Formats: sequence, C-alpha cells, structure tokens
Amino acid sequence: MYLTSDPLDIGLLVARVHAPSRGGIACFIGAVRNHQEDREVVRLEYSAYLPMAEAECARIVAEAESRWTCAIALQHRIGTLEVGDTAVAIAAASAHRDEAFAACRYVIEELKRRVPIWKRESYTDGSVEWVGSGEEVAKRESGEAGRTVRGELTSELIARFNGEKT
Amino acid sequence: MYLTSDPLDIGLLVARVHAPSRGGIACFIGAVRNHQEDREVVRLEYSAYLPMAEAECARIVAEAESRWTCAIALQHRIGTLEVGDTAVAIAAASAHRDEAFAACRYVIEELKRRVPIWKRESYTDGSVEWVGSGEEVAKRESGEAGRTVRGELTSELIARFNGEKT
Amino acid sequence: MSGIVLSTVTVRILLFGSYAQRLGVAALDLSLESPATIDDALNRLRSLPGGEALPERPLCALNLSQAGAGTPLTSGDELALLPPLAGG
Amino acid sequence: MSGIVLSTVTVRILLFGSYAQRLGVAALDLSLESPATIDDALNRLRSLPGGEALPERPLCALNLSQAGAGTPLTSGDELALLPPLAGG
Repeated sequence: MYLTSDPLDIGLLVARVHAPSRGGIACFIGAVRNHQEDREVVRLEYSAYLPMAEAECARIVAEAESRWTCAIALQHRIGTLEVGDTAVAIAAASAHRDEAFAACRYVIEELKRRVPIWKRESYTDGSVEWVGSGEEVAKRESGEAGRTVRGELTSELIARFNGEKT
Repeated sequence: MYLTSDPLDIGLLVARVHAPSRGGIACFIGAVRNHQEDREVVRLEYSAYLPMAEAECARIVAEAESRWTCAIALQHRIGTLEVGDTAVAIAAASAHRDEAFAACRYVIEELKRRVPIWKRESYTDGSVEWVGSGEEVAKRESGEAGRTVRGELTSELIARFNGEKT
Repeated sequence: MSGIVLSTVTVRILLFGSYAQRLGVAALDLSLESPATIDDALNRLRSLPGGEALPERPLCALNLSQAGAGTPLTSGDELALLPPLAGG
Repeated sequence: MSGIVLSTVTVRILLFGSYAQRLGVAALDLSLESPATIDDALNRLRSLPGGEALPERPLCALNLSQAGAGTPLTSGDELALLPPLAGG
C-alpha cells in the first residue's frame, strides 16, 4: 500500500530498498509546512481516490525502477496531519548516485502530477482551502465548514464505494 | 563533528534539519557496495585528515546553506565498514524541494571533490587497494599488507599529530 | 406495447475534494439515456445544486484511468471527477 | 666560530593513505635549509625509501588549507600530502 494513515518513517523505506549492490540512496521527505504563500497553516487533511491513487503510484514506481535500474519505496499519508508531520516519503536506491537522484526526483514530480490526492489546509485565521482549487471554500466565522458533504471523504468510504461495485 | 566512527542514522540527521518552515527534505545515503567495477568488495576502511576534513565539511555546509537557504546535516563515517554499512549521510531541508535537492547534491559532490578522506578496499581475492590510487598496494598472497606503516593511520593518531603542535 | 423503450446507462459518480464539498455529496448513481458519454454525465451533474461551479473540462477518471469528455459510458462504470491534484 | 650559520625551518609532515603506506610512515619532522618551499620538502621526501613513488605534483595542504608547490614554509608548519581523495 502506497497510501497510509500511519506516520511515515524514512528509515523503514531506506531499509526496504537497501541492498549490497546498491551504493547510492536518494530520499525525499515532504513535510507539512507552517505557511502556504503568506498564510499560516495550522493543519491539513489529505484525501485520495484510493484505488486509482494506488494504481498510479504503482505505475510511477515501475517506470522509475525500469528507467534507472533502481529500487523505489514510496508512501503518502492520508488523513489529518499537523505542521511538521511527514506527508510523503520516497527512497530510491541504485548502484550509483546519479540514478538514485534522478529516480527520486522523477517519483515526487510524477506523484504531484498524476496521483489523485487532495489537500485541505486550515489556516490560523480560521479559513479553510482546498489547495489548487483557487478559492477559499469555507470560513469558520461564517458558520461550519461550508456545505456539509453527505458521506465523509474518508478512505473507508471511498474503499466502500469501490467495494459496492459488482 | 562531521566525521564519526559511530554508525550513521539518516533519521537523526533529518530530525536535526527539520523545522516547521521547511517542507522539503532531500537526503543522500552512500552505502558500502559489494562490488567496485568487476571486483567483489568484502570490507573497507575510511581514514581522514581529521582537522582539515572537519574544516572542509563546515565550509561546504555553509556554502550550501547560504546559496539555497536551507539547513544541512552531514556525517561521514571513518574506520572499518562492512558491505551495506552507511559511509555518508546528508539531509538538506528547505521551504521547497528544488532547493533541497540542489543543496543535497552539491554537498555530496563537493565532499567527494574536496574533503580529505581515503578509502582502502579489501576484495574477496585477498587483494587490497587504496581507491583512486590507480594501483593495488598489497596482496594477501604476497605476505602481509605491503610495507608496514610506523604509526597506525587511525583517527586517534592523526588527532595526536595535530595535538602535538604547539 | 407500441411505445419506444429507451435504454439507460447507470453509472457510479465519485466526487472528491472541492467538487464533493460544492455539490454536498461524495458519491451518487446517475442514470442517463443511452448512448451516453462523460460529457453527458457532466452536463447532468451541472444541473444539480452546486454543480454549476464545476469547471468546463474537469479532470475525469473512468474505471481508474483518466478519460476524455467524449468517452462513452457503460452501465456499471465508475466515473470520478478529480479536482486539481495536490498530493506531495 | 668562523663558519656560516645556516638557518633551518623544521616542518611537520603528515602522510595519508597510499603515500603513508609507500613511505612506511604517517608523520615525520623535516628540517630544511631556509628559505624553503613545499617543493623543497617534496624533493627531500622523494629521497626517502618509498618516496620515489610520490607523484610529480601531489595535492598538498599547508596548515589545513590546500597550497601550491611554491608556497614558502615556516618552522612549525604542518604540511600534509594528500593522495587522491576518495570520500563519500
């Protein structure tokens, strides 16, 4: 599983890709920042279209592993994250460092471009925004977080949607 | 201290550079590979000109931190390492990933180019070579490891050399 | 007996992120007159409360793969509307 | 009494890696006729057993900073001969 609601540990990912023939391991950790442009972030929530996100992560990893002859470990967290928490962790191990760096960079760029994951940020001024939507969707001052969604956007629900199909 | 004879832990380096304002952390781990070109490596020994290596590491870190507005943690191991052991670990944390990747890459390239560290590899055929010297310096078959050096090339000795100066 | 029987396709619609929040629903079944394309489904969704805010060409995935607006739909399909991605 | 007193500079030489192994020593004190440069120290080292294998222009550090062959030496200097670096 590439998506998880458990805290991420880069050491575990490194251990997974490390092997005696691989001398270079490049890693990337994306952590929740306390600011987005000029606004102060207090927390955020990642949601995903889980089955598609899993499939797309698997494709990206396979592409990188074949192109650079390396081993990739990738995890992205979903659910509520606080400032400082790790949102994504990648480890790419190859015989040499050029390949490891290139593969690691490829995985984070393609993940951002292709994997269906969304991020809702909460700011210190009480506002909330779906990142990338270009609009603020709710202000705490104007009542609750906008329109209530019937059916929580949790991983459980999305998994259930998928399970319902026959 | 940038040079250490203790095992390296990338998680500790990440923790050292991580901060709420830094969302991107790029890391590099250089591990002992089981092959060098076509020869099988069994172990190797890193030695260093310690005071100069420490000063040069500090300069490289300062250069990277100022050029990319980031925080760098760097450690290089000395002493005897087995295949799979981590020889060097770098973590570079910045607000954004471009800077983190660039800084991390800079540090490993400059370290290889400028820091006085040497590596003596032992191979499965019993031969031993100072990497980069272009020549095999000793064969176990032809007696002991070449000429005996009066004064072991240990970090302790080198530190003592330096301490002897008045 | 003498009337024309219109066949329909029923697809599962999944909404995410800001789209789900605007329409107030994360999943629904939609029945469309056959033959139907992704564009037909999008037009129906635009007629729902909050649906007017959907962009002209939202990113869509049909059965887990990205698909264009002209792609035909079959009963049982899962059509997901994907707001701008923001992983990483 | 009537002879000429030659002044000397005494420098600490550090050898590393393959250089230490070839000369069989990791550190030694070298006294040279004043004035002396790094090149003078290198020539003296080449006359020692194993020293003939030193390259024409080895990488040198004088008091922890890289220095060229023409750099003058002062008593108490630490001159290190650095074989090809192999960290990382």
